[in-house]
Parts: sequence; C-alpha cells; structure tokens
Amino acid sequence: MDLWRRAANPWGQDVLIGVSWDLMWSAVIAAVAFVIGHALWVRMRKEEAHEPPADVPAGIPEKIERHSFASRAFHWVMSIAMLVLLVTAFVPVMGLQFNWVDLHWQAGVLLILTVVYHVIHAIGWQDFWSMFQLGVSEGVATLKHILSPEAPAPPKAGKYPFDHRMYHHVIVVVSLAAIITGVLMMVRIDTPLWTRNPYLFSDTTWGVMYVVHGLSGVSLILLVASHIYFALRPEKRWITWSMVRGWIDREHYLEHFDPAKWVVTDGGMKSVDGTTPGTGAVAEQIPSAKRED
Amino acid sequence: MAERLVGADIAPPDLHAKITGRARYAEDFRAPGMVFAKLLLSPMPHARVRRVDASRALAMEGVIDILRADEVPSRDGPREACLTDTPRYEGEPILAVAAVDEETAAAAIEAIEIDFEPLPFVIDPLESLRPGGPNAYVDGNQFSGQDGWSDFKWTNTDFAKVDAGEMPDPSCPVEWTKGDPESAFAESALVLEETIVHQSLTHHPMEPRSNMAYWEGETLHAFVSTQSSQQTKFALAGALQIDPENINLVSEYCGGGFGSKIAGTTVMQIPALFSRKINRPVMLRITRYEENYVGRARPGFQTWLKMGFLQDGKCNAIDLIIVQESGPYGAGDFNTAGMIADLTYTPQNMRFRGVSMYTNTPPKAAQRGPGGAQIISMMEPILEKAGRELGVDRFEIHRMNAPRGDVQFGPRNATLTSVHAVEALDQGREMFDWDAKLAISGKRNGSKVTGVGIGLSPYTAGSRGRDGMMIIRPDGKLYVHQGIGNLGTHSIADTARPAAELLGYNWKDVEIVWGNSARAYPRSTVQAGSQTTTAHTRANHAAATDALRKIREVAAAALGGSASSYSVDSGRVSGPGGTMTLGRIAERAIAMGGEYSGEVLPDDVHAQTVPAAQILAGEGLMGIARDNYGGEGNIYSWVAGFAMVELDEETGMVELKEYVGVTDCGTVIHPRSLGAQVFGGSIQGMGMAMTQRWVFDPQWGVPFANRFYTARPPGFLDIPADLKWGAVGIPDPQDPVGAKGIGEPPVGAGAAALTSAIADAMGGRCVCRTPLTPDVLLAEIEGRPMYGRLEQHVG
Amino acid sequence: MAKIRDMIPAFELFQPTTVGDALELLDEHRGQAWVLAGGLDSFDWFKDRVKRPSAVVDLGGISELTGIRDVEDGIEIGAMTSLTEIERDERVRSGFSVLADAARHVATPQIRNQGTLGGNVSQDTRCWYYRSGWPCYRAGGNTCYAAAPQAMNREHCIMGRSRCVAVNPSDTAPALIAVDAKMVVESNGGSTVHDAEDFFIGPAIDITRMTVMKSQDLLTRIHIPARWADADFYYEKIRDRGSWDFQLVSVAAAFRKSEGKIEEARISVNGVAPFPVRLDAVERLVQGTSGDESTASAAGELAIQGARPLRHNDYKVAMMRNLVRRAVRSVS
Amino acid sequence: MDQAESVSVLEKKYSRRTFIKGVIATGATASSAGYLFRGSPLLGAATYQTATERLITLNVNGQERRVDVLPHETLAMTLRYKLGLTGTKLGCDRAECGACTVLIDGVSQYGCSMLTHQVRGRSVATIEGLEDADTGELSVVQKAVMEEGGFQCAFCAPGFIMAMTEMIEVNPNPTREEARLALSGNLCRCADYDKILTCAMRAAELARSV
Repeated sequence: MDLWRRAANPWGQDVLIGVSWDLMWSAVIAAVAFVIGHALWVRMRKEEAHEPPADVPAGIPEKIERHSFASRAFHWVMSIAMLVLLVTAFVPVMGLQFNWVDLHWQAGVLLILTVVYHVIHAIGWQDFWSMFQLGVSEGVATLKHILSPEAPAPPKAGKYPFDHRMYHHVIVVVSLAAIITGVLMMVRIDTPLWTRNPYLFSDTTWGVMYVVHGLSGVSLILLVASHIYFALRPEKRWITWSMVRGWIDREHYLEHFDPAKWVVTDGGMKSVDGTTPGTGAVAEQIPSAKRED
Repeated sequence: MAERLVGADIAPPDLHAKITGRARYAEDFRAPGMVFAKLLLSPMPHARVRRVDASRALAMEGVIDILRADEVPSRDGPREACLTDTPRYEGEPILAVAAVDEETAAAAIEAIEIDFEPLPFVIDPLESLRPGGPNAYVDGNQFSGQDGWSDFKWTNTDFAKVDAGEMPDPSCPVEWTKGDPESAFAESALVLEETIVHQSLTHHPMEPRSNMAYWEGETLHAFVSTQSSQQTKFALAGALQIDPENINLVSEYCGGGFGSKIAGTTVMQIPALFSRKINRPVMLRITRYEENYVGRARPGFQTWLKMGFLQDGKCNAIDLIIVQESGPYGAGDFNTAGMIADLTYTPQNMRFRGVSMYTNTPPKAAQRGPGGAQIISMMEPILEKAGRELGVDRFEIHRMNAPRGDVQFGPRNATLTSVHAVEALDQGREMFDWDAKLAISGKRNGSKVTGVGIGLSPYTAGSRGRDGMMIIRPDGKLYVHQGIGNLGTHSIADTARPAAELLGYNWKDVEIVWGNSARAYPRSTVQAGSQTTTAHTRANHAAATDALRKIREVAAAALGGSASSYSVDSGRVSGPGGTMTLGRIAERAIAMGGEYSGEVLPDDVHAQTVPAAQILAGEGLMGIARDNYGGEGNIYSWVAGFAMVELDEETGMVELKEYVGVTDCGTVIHPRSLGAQVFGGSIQGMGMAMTQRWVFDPQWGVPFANRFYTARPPGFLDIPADLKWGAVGIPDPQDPVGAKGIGEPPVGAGAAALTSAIADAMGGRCVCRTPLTPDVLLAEIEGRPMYGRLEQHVG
Repeated sequence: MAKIRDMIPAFELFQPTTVGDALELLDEHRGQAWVLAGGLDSFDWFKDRVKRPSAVVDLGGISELTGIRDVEDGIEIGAMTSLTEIERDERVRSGFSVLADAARHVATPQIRNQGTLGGNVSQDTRCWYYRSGWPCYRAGGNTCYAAAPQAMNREHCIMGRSRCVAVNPSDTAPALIAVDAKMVVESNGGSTVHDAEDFFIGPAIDITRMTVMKSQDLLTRIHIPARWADADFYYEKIRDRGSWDFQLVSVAAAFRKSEGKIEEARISVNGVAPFPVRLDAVERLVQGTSGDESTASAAGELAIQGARPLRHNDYKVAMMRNLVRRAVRSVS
Repeated sequence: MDQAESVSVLEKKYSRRTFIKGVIATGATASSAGYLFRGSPLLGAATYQTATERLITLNVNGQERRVDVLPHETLAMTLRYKLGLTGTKLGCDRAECGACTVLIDGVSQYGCSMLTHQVRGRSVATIEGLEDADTGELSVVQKAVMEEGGFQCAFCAPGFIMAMTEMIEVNPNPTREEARLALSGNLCRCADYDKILTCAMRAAELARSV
C-alpha cells in the first residue's frame, strides 16, 4: 500500500501530490473495524453495576443545562460542515461522482466560521479551561478501567470527562491542520474570493500541504465515524440528547459527574414544561471554576 | 541548334525518383547491423546534470551503449554541442542511448535515472534586459570572443519608458546612425511611432533531421539531411576533427531546410560518434517533437519603430530599436533587419539600435529571409499607414520610397549590383489590378470587409561562386559535378543549365552528379541566403568556359585550324577542319592528358576541389575553374507582393482572396520553378503573418507549439486556389548569366502583403503583432486586446 | 524516470468481432483496457507514452458497429461509422445536414476516412498542459496549469470550468446536441441511452473523463430522432487553419419553423467549456421570433452570460456571442 | 475459484469468443499460447491457432507479404523498417502532415496512425506500387507530376501522390477548389501548393483521357 501519491512535475522532478487513496480506504476499514470491535468488546465486557446515587444533594435541579443553545448551534452547524466536507472529499473518490469542489470549499468556509465563532465563544463566554484541563490521573484511571474492568472506575469527571477532552484535542489539531492547509489550497482553485495562483508555493511545499490535508481528512474519517458511533450507542444516548435538548437529567448528572468538579447550583431550573431553562452549568458562569491540576 | 536551356521549364532529373518513392532521404538508408539511437532531452529550460545512472538501462536486453556529453566535441561560450550536461533550453539533447530497436531504445531512455539542478532561465528577452532580470547563462547574457561574458541591462529609466508604452532611449551593443535623424524628424510632416512584436517560429521542414552513420576503418559514411553537400562534409569533419577526405557524405535528397540545415545539423554528429564508439551503424530518427527542439527557429523581435515622412510621402527618417530573441546560441537577423529597413525605405537619415539577447528557448538560425522577412512584415503596414494619413496612394508610397540603382544603404553605404524594385512594383500593380482593387478596399459584405495591401521585400540573392567542375566523358555526355546540395529548389540541375547551354548540349545529354562525396564535388558555396543560383551558375559557367576552350583546342589539335574557329552544338564540335563528337573529343583529351583531362589543375582552384578533381582526372575532358568573374556590390533580389483579403469582423477570420508576387531576380532560368519559389516563399511568409506560432509557458519555460497542429504551418486551405506570379526578367549586369537568387525575398513579401492588407481591412489600424490569428484580430476589433503590446511567445 | 515522446509501449491487442465480445473484454480488463476506434486520439497518447494501457481493444473488426441505418424513428449511426461516410451519406446530408457539415469540418480527409463518429465524440481534450503529460487534475494530479495567472490558455474554456479549464474538441458533438441525438452506451451490465447533451460531462462531475462513459462502457450507436429531420440547420467552426485544427469556437443549431417563426430551437456551442454547451435559455428566447437581427443580438448576449475568460481567451466571449448571433440570424 | 478452475473457465470463454488476441510484445517473443483464436470474417483472416500470431500476411501493392508484426506496431513502421518500402515518409508520425498517406482498400489514410494488425486482409497501396510492375510505366498521377514538374523537396510527394490517386478515383472531374479540399490532409512545407494543385488537375485530366 502506498502512503503518498507522487508525480513527476513538468520538469520531471518527483514531487508529492497528496496522500494515497489507499489511506482513505484504510481509514474506512479501520473505522468499521473499530465500531464492530468496540461493540463486541462492550458486549463481552461484563455489565458494570451502576448504583444509583443514594441521595440527591440539595440544590440540584431536575434538568441540568449542559449545552447552551449557542453551543448546540455551533456543534450542529459544524457537524454539518464537517460531514459535507468529508462526503465531498471522499465520496467522489469512492466512485460516486458529483460536483463536489464548490460544496467542499463552501463547507470549508462554513467550518472556519463556526470554528472562529466557537473559539471566541469559548474564550469569552464559556469556561475555556474546563476543556483544557489535563487531568493526568483521571486519564490514567480511565485507561486502566478500559483495559480491565477489574480496575476501579475512574473518578467521576467534571463537565468534560477525560475521553471527551481528548477527543476534542485531537479534533482541534486535525481540523486546524485541515483548515489551514485547506485555506491555502483554496488559492489553487477558482473561488470568488481571489485569483487562483498555483505557484504561490513551490511544488514541494504544496505537496506537503496536500499530504497534511489528506492525512487530516483521512483521520477525520476515523474521528467522525467513532464520534457518531459513540453518540449512537445506547448507553451514551443521554449525552447525545443533551446536544439536542441542551440538558441532562439529574440522575445522569449524579451518576457520571462529580458535582464538585461540575458545580451545579439551583438556579431555579424548573422543568421542561416551559419554565425558565436552567442556569445549571456553573462552569459557564464562573470563569474561575476550579481546576483540577 | 541545341535547345535553349535557360528560360525553359525542364523537370529536374531527380523528379522520377522523388515521385516513385525511390529517392532516398537520410532516414531511408539502411546498413547491416544498424542499431537505433534515441535522445534524452532536457526537461528544464536551463539546468545542470547532477547525476546520471544508466545502469538499469544498460542492463536491458537489446541496449548497446550510452553516449554522454563528455564524449562529444564542445566549445566554451554560447556554442552548441550535440549533447550537453548543461542544457540551455527545454528539449536540448543530454545523452543518447543505442539499442537494437527503437522501442528498446525508448524504454532504455525511460529507465535512466537522471537528476538535474534547475538554473534561472529567461524566455522573454526583455526580462533579461531589465535591471536585476534573469540571464540565459550563469555568467551573463552577452558574450564576446575577447571579453567573455558580461551582464547587459537597460536602465530603470529605459524601462520606465518601455512600461509607459513609449520608445526608450537605451544603449545597445549594435548601434549605427546615418545622416541626421533628429533634425530629419523635426522636418517630417508625419512621424509614426509604433511598438511591434514579431514572433519566433520554427522552420519545421517536412523531413526531420534524422541521419545515419557507420565507419569502415577510418572512413566515416554519413547519411545526412543537409542543404549543402560539399560544405557539410567539411563542417562535419571540422566538428569531429577528422580528415575531410575520410568522410563519405551521402546527402542525395533533403526534405527541406529553409535555413535550418545549411551545413548539415548539429545532431548529425551523434550517429557519427556513437557508431565509432560501438562499431555498428547507428540510425538517429529525429521525431517531429524533437525537430521542434533541435531543429531551428526564426528569432522573434520586439521592436520600437519611429518613421518620419515628408508631405509627399517620402520617408525621411527612421529610428529603429530591435530586441532579438536569440535562443541560447545566437542569431544575426536583427543586423540584417536594420540594413533592410534602410534599403527598402531609403530614408537617408537613420538610427539603428539592436541587441541580441540569449534566451533559454530552442536554438535560432537563419530562416528564409532572416531579419528581412520580419522587418518587412512589420514595417510595410506602417508605411501604408503613412500613405493613408498623408493622403498618398499606397502603391505610390511604396514606389517612391523603393530604392533605385544608385542606392547606398546600411552603415557602410553598401551598393547593389542591380535593383528593379520599381519595375517589380509596376508589373505587380498591373497583374493585381491595384487600382480596381483599391476601389473595393474597405467594402463590406455582411460582416466581411475587404482589404488590400502591398509588401515589397528585398533580400540578398547571390554571391560570387567558388569552383565549378564538369567532365565530358567518352560517351559524349556532360557530367556536371555539383557540390551544392539538393534541397528541393531544383538548383541542383538549374545551375548547370547555362553551362550546358554554353557547351551546346541538349538536356538529355547532361548528367547531374551530386549527393555523394565519393562522386567528387568541387568546392561550393553553402546553400543559404539564396546564393546558389548566382554563385553556382557562375562557377559552372566558368568551368564550362574552361571546357569550351579545351574542346576547341582539342578539336583544333585534331582537325587543324585555329581553336577559336571551332564551335559546339548538340554534342559536336565543328570548325574549319571538320566536325567531331564531343565523345571523341573526350577520348582525345584523355590521350592528351595534362589540363585537358584534369591531370593538371588550374592554380587558383580551392584546395578542397583538388582531391575531388583527382578522382575524375583522366576520365574525360574536364572543365574546371574558379569563379573569377568578380563584381562590385551586393546582389539582391526583390519580390513585390500584392494581397487582397476579406476580414470577418464577427470572427476575426481572414481569408486571403488573391495574391500576386512579382520578382526582380535577374535572368529567369527555370520559370516554373521560379514561380514555385515565389509562391512557396510567399506562403511561408503568410504562415508567419497568419498562423505559425511559438508559445511558452512562462512559469516552466516549456514550449507548447511543438507539433504541427500546435505550430500551425499553413496548409492547402490557408491559401487561395489561384495565385499569380511574374518576373521582371532584367539580367544582372555584373553576372555572366545574369541570374539572381529567389529563395529569401518572397517570404517578406507574402507576409507584408498580408499584414498590410489586414491593416487595411481593419480600417488602417495596425495590430503590430504577428501572427494575426482570429483571436488577436477579434480582440482588437472588440477593443479588448488580449496580449501586452510587447508580449512575446504568446498565442 | 526520464521521459521520451516516441514509440508506442507494448500492449496486448484484442480485435473482437462482436459487441458482446468487446464488452466482455472491457469488463475483464476493467480500468486497464483502452478502446481503439479510429485511433487518432489514442495513438497520440500512446506515442507520447503518457497513457499506457496494458490491453487495447480494437473495434475495427466489429461490423455491427458500422453503418447508417434507417430506423423507425429517424436514423441510427453505428459508433464506428467513419466521418467520411457520415459526411457523404445522403440521408444525413438531406435530413441532418448539420451533422454532415460538422463531420466535414473535422481535421483532414484522411482523418475523416479513419476517424469515427464514436471516436470523435469520445476523444479527450487537447489542453496542451494535459497532453504534455503534466500531472494536472485531469491526469490525477492536484493542480490546473492552464488556469494559472500567467498560463497560455488561448484555447481553453470561458465557462463550465471546475478546477479544469480544458475544452471538448469534438466537431460533431454540438451537431449531435442540435439534432437531439441519443447516445446508446452499452456495458456488460446492459445498455443506457443518454441524450447527447448529457453524454458529455464536465470536470465538476468527473475531472478525468469527458463523457459519461467509464472504462467498461462502449458507445455503440447514435440514434438521431426524426423529429429534427429537415429542420433549418446552422453550423460554423472557427479555427486557425483550414485543416487539422480543432475549433476555437463552433456552433451548431437546429430551428423548426412554422410560418416564418421559430417554433423550436436547439443550439449548441463547443470550444467554450469542458463540454459542448447547450444554450437552453437562448433557445427559449428565440422561440416565437423570426430570428431577426434584434433577437439574434439578444441571443448572442444571453449566450455569453456568466462567461468568465482566462487571461488569454477573452476573444472567445465575443466569438461565441457572434456565432450564436449568426446562427439565429441564419433563420431569417 | 481455484487455479485449475479459473483456467478452464478462461479457456472456455476464449475458445468461444471470436477475436484475435495479439501478443505481449517486448521485442522478444512472448506467448500466452494455448488458446484457440478465430480470425474475423470481416478481416478475411485465416484461423489463428495461437495467441502469438505475429507472423501475418499483408497485401501490399498487390503482393502478399509475410511479415512479423508486433501488436503495437504502426503500418508506417512496418512498411519502412520491415518491408523496405521507404517511399512512405514519416514527417510527423502524428497524423498531422500526410507524408505517410497510403491507400487502404483504395481509401487514403495516415500510415503512421494505424496499427499494422488493423490492415490484415485489406489491400495496402504505397507509392512504390503505382508504377506498372511489368513495364515500369508511371501511373497517371505520376505522369502528371512529371509533366508539371511538381514538388520541391518532395518529402511530402509520396503522400500527396497517394492522395491524388484516391482523388481521381472518387472525383474524376474536380474543380481546383475540390482538388484543394481533397488534398487538404497533406502538408507541404515548401508550400508548393499551387503547382501541386496543377499536378492534381492534370492527373485528373490524364485519367479522364485514358
């Protein structure tokens, strides 16, 4: 299997022109394998007993807001952009041909806008650091638990558990790589934004850029597939729903989160029946939420 | 009475072979054990070979060997070698591989690992003139034998003007001034200033420069495509540094050269060297794609022209700047262009500045009417524009500015042996019916507009000959040994006609011997610059005169009486003592020996003629002489071209409706062939003006018009079904025969008649760029020109 | 690897005598087989050693692919029918002269003798960057050299581009669109009929192909419905030289008239986009008119709406406008 | 599918199929023998027994010539390098000049742009075949060219003469314009078009008077 696609440039020099499409197929296969593997693994793993919390601390509302409307909107717009990008990038290579280029760069522009929005929003309005906690011990414990069910369950998480945080970081790195290279690559196609100039960089530089873009794209196949998979898993659906409805219920909150790390106050969250939505996510209100490390 | 040979239509003796497929061009020869060479061409316009690994290629079955640049002769400076490790244009041959068949050789080329270091390159000469601009060579962009390389640039001030669309005032390596142009312009009633671009274009003869060679001991047998035979043998010997007498050069036919194969080709060294290395015959079949590179091209010009006119239309001053795109190995067109401008418009006051710029494009060489064709096609429409603006009839403005017999031109006031440009114009006016045509100029028919124009084009058309050599054998036939080449002009036969006529021969008793150096050639001129007709009719005439003297002396010795009282006719010599066949005379000459049979040669024949004469000595009565006719002044021919076109304003398409070409080329030896030369040259000029192009991608320095369908030489449907030609027919007074050459001047005439006629159809607007393809014209009509005024290599 | 542009690399040659065999071969050598019709496009690629198929399927021996037949609704032309035959065929000349005209404008007599209708419409673009073997989008690379700011693109497209700016070189393609031809494409899986205008695809759909056909497909017949027989036709091709050259811009049009008015029109232009363009909007515009000068002018202007020239092909906008204008004008 | 099975399936398929399989050509002999091949009835070829039927019979200028031809070999190459018929010229090898024009069943085509295997069973006429084989008498076209002193360098002449030979058959009474169209697939760089056209007209005239 080739990792790269190479070609002789007009001067006969050997240059990189992108990643091998074999990698795309590998990613697809890996994604499928992971999904199947994980599903089997979960099946084989013995059921973990989740004891319902013995008592409900005072002041915890019944519905706890996890994602503000702004966050949800961001997430879904971004996911649409991402899916469009992936579909327009890879489906034609797989053989189903359609006019993908315009859609691809337009979705790319949308993705960039959502990312910019997200960054500003996260810095200005969200608890930026709640996502950027390192949480080494939490990570070690999580890993141990995954590897062996015998190992004690990791300590309950703050608003963003370790695996979520890690996924976010990977996605940040990969998406930024795709975005930066993608923006530069737009210089080579026709858009209303500027005159194309394929000679902005040398062949070699362009080649590296194409490879980085391709690798990020291929990685995104894996990342997005696994993300969707987890979102659809029955035991995770409560959290998936939170990305739709915005809130989680108290039971899941208490079961999965450490109220000390994700502090929820009774902000008068009533219920879904039309009353004021909660101000549950303390982290969103208190920028200086306690950091674990 | 023997037939008249001068002025008759006689098919050349090689025509039968040509039309039955028997004629053998270089690629038609075979030799036992012959192998095939293929070339690896440079992919970059300027580079250095860093590493070559041919091991995989050499290991292939059927691959014999590789020939590298260090095994071929090379010289310092901007000089071409047949293979190089420092390619100066995309497509320059780097190495050759020989294999048992072409397919294996091609596969072997692909199997070679080769690594190049790209170097800065320049395609547009103006870029190299800009301060800080790239050069075609690592060491500079100008070269002189004494001082070596230098870096020649114009100043920022010059370029400020260039970029502002004004005529700059640059210094140039070549500059000359006649009269006082500055004051003359002040007196001009009209001063026209134009920027004109003439494209470079490849020669593309039908036969690519394929060739084959093998060695037999010390003797090289070379089968080449060349315009000139005798001179090529010496050129090849010089290049290979071997004794010329060790070369058997076979060049029976040449499928066109047009200046690109004057003394053979550079690539003819490759089979010669390769076959010596591997000791097998080597065939190098040059493809059309390769021909685009290793064939030659006409240099392009970027020109600023200022022309002053008096009220009556007389051109009184010219200021001309030419930047020439010269490729990596130079060309001299621009110098000639300056001379021709002065000759054609006789301004009396002229300044010429020119610079030849090395560029990383395929090599340039003389192409039919070099320099002259370009400048004429560029300037004639400007002359007509002046006529239009001054209200002077366009025919009259050509006529009044054309030179008369006393013309002096160029920086050294060169003179001509004869000039009848005015007569050519007058005759053309009548044949074309200029006055009637002028009446329909500008007439519309739907979207089509009629335009008429004239191009008057001079060019050198002769030189003094070298040696002539012929022998009358006991069979009574006259064998004319021609050292000139057989490049398709029929001069191989026609230059023997005045000689044969002088000796009273009927054409059936004349044998032309040519095409193989073993058959003995005398020293001859190169076939270039339309020299042959003049030079070689003279040389042959001199040899025939020598033969005639000897015939008479032999006859007088045999029959009695004075030699001068004998005359020749139809293969017999007759006089007071009776009559004898020339066959008998030949026998007697052999018996007499000495100078009669060529055992003793005249002192003044060239050393290169001697060995050839020795081959024939003793085989008959030899006529051999050097051309000592002398003469003063340059020999020039003229063609006046008249064209009528129809321009479709909705598509930019131009249809050539009528064309008349009338020449002043002295005595007409072969009318039909002369007509063919007038038309052929004119049509090549039309191709230059209308279709042929030379396009490079500026980023990569790579040409794209590298095949026929992209380079677009004119085809059957690009010319009218009817053309007319005429000849003034006034013999050149300084010449025993009076014939002048014709190859070069029609090119400028055909091109200029078209550029002028198109400008006329455009209402007098000169696009000042060639080729005038539909896109260029339509864009101009729409007022949205696509190319910059000075942009070169586009289209 | 050093490059050389001469000598055809070895391939396996198959010369089937039936369409079924040809299809089976194409299926078997999927992606590796090259269909050889007249060969005038193919040999170029082969000799340049740019395209190097391992197997070549020569259709020359399949008699069922040649000839012009009368069918119930119009005529049917075998894909391997030579352009000369089309140019000379009485049915084509009288009923669909636009196609005969187009065929007559192809290259040269020899090429028309050898070239086929199927080959003519299936040929690859002549973009010289692509034909030079440069790794452009169309060749599977990641750039278009022809649309670079300084590129030489006089002969490239002014519309319909999508990364690639090449044009379709076929002379007969616009004529087939004008007569509403149906292209019958067969593969081992069965046959599909495409309207001529859908047969040609642009780089937006697949940058490596000019037509809907994939490697295992074969264009077998071209059906020309009787509906457009004896319409008023117009064909014009602008090229640099009178022979050999591909079009700069060409136009083919069919008009059905009644009482001096255009009832229905089909107009197609080639040389302006990576595919022959059908001008639906112009067709609607001229409907009901007499093809008078003002309609013709409006038609010309409408045709070039949205045209976006490259650096060196601005002239094509005017050329297209004028050719469409002339086509419409020809009616009156 | 195991190896033996796939081979037998292949053999069945190939034996019922009517095509001629060429050879893998590398200069050396390569064979995938064992299949049975039948010639195309259209091509009039005989039944081929092996896959490597490189040795074929060509009808050139009325003679049957046995010649070893690679599958990817062009007719011009076979004529020039295998049959010694060097009258057919290679001016461009890309169907852009016409110097290689030959007549295939009387129809002018570019010899450089067809495979030799494509003309099996068809008659190939080249410049060398125009003279009367017995008397050496020139064809009418050749006579016309002799009379009119046609061509300059004449590298294009064989191609033009073949095109003229076809022309006088197809259109025995052409106008100059028609003749020009008929010869428009041949390039002459000497641009001797006017004289060539005169030759063509004279050829038609001679042909009519025969």
